[in-house]
Amino acid sequence: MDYFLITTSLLKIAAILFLVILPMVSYSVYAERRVSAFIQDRRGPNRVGPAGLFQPIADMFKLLLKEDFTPANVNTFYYWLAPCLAMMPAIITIAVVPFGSTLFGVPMVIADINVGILYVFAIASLGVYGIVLAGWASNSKYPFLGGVRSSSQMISYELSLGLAVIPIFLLVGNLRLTSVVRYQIEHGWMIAPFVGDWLNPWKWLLAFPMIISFVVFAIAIFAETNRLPFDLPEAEQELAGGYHTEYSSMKFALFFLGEYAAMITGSAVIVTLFFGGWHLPLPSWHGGFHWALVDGSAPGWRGVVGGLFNIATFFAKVAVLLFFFIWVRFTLPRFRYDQLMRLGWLFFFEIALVNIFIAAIILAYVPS
Amino acid sequence: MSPLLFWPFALLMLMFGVAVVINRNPVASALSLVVSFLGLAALFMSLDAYFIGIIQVLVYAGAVMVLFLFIIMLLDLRAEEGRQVNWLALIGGIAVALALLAQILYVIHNLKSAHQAFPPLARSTFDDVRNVGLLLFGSYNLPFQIIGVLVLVATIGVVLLSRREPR
Amino acid sequence: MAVTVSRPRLNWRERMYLPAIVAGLAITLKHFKNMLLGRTKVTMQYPEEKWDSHLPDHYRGAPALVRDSDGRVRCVACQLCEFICPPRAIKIIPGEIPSTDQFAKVEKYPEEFDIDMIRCIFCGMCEEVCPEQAIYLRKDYAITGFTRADMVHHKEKLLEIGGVMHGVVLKWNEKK
Amino acid sequence: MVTLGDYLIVSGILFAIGFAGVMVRRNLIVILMSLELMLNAANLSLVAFSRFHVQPSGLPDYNAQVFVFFIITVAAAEVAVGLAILVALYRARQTTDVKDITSLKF
Repeated sequence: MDYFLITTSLLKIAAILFLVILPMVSYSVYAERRVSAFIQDRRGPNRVGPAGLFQPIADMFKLLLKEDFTPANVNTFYYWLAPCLAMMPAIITIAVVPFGSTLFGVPMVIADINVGILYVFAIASLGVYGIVLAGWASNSKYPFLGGVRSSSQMISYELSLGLAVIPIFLLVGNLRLTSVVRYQIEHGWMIAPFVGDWLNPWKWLLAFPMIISFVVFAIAIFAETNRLPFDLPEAEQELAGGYHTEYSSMKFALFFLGEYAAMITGSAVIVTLFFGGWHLPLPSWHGGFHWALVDGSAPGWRGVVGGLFNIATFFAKVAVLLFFFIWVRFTLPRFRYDQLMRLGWLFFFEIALVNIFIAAIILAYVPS
Repeated sequence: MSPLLFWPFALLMLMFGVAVVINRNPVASALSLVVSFLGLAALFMSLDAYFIGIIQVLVYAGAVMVLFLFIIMLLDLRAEEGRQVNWLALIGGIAVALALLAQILYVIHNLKSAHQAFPPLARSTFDDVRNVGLLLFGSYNLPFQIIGVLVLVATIGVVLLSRREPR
Repeated sequence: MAVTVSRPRLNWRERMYLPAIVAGLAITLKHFKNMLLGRTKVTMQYPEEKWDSHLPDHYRGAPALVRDSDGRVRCVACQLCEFICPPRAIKIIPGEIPSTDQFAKVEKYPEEFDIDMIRCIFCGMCEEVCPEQAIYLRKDYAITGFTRADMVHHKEKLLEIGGVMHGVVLKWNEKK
Repeated sequence: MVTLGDYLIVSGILFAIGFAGVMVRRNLIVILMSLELMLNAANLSLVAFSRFHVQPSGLPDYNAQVFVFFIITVAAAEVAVGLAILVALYRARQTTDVKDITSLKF
């Protein structure tokens, strides 16, 4: 067996999980509270530590020390299983997303498989089980409604989610996410191709279906992660919290954090597909203007700094998208359930389909 | 294709397959089927069929079984209460299944190539999405389009079937 | 009579909803930006900033007993406040002032004067009913304690909160 | 060492389990699930044969995998139609038990 591969993979998993994803999950909760407060002219949590920065730690202790209560007449086994199922898929999706170029010659992606985007969809579609099971096992009306709503919503929006990315793979010709990033480094980001021969009108023409793709994909991600305006499964005002009404303590926290983990992986996939992944071109004036590529392939410490810079770039982009998620949540009202379904089936599904044809026609008939 | 990966996943799949049949609660059956499908997807991947394995998870575990769960919840099917067990039918059914299994095993045992190991592949990684796709849109173009029509017909059929009669 | 409100007919630009969504996002972003730049006036940050200097004169905080300028307790234990108190938060045990005392003109004084601050509703009835102007609702509003017993204000505590109230008080006046 | 026979045996056992489920169970929804098990048993043996018949180019025989793809598609359509029939039956009879669905006409 290839021990080097196994060791580096385990190191990458541990580093990405414990140094990046879990802190990011807990701090996105803080960011949510803080940003929402700012949008609503409040201060938000600002007591624990400077500017409330230790709030997630306090939250963690609070949730851990709360009484873990199992209501009577629940289906105990599934009641315990559901929170785990809610958290897991969100985290293991990140395995195929390239979050950096290379560091010490090791590619910064945990598993570079040739069915990358399909893996993302497959695992993301398993996320619904946690919610459905929680709703069913709670043996209570509101969670049940939340679970049923969630299952039909997820199936409906997976269609537009899957169809929206097809133009990208028509262009790249490969389902590997690293190829998508490499393509974008050479030809410019999907929705803003300013790198390479950026005066080429063909590329800007192609950016048009890509922007449609991006809009549909982003909205479908909103629906898949149960974020407002699509948070029907957990609508507080009508379902009293939906599928996690009956949960308390750390089990509730797992649902809560699972939603944020799904948000982070969703943002990471959007960044990889549409915003060039870890790629950030720097302007350079060595013999005329051009974009310089920073990556970890340079020898010595410059490579290390470049690799770290790429990782930082990637997560900075993810953070910007997370801010966008929060910003949208505190702007738009919730849809009615029939509106949500109609939007998914009669609007985004069709847009994504037509978009595929537009991209295919441009690729086939417009000379590059 | 190491036995270390094959046997655990095969046993997992078979165990949960049995659980599908013997569980009284339809939700438990459906969830066992999901685990069984995940084990099957792992077996596909151990056979270097990554595309099929992922499609298996995506279609079966991600969509079909969610549909099953949705219907079970929609109809609010509870666990069957212990009705009068028809022992004759039960034993008969199991006996027929066992006879079928015996036949299958006999055929496999007499198959010469069944005792050979899998030949090695040319490369360790290859783009099987591309290869399957080329075949699908090349030699199997007509069946592929017929499948498309079939799915369309099924969609229309489902819409007609699930429409409430106007009274 | 029921009135049917007809739905507004939207033109195609309104039916797209995108301009409205973008406008909404712009509004929330404006609020976020103003808050970030410190332009938004926010609520008082309580433990650091306090109400004390902003409290109006008619504010009704914790009830308290007052002394006069000679240091005498004004309360004569007439128990009117105990009777009037709607939640029955006040408990008074009157005591007799011995005739040898310097201030023997007044017969009674409160031996015990407890106000249960868990029950008190800050209605101000006691203040209104007091014939001797001995009980006032002061401006204390942060009344805390770890136990129920802590939340009962005894006489000493009430006098400490109340402080000294100047002015002529009738009952000590020898001529009356 | 795992041989082709091992995969085929596992596939056969899975098929028998699904078959037994169809024969023994009376709940229509479980019968549908057992049908899925049988279809997947067929898929497993197809993929095993695909990997066993390595082409001269050194790749697996993808014809079988295309078959599996078709089977999965047809099965998905079958499930959709089957569940729709089940919902229609449930609306008419309030049951999913095959014992209670004995009349030819609704």
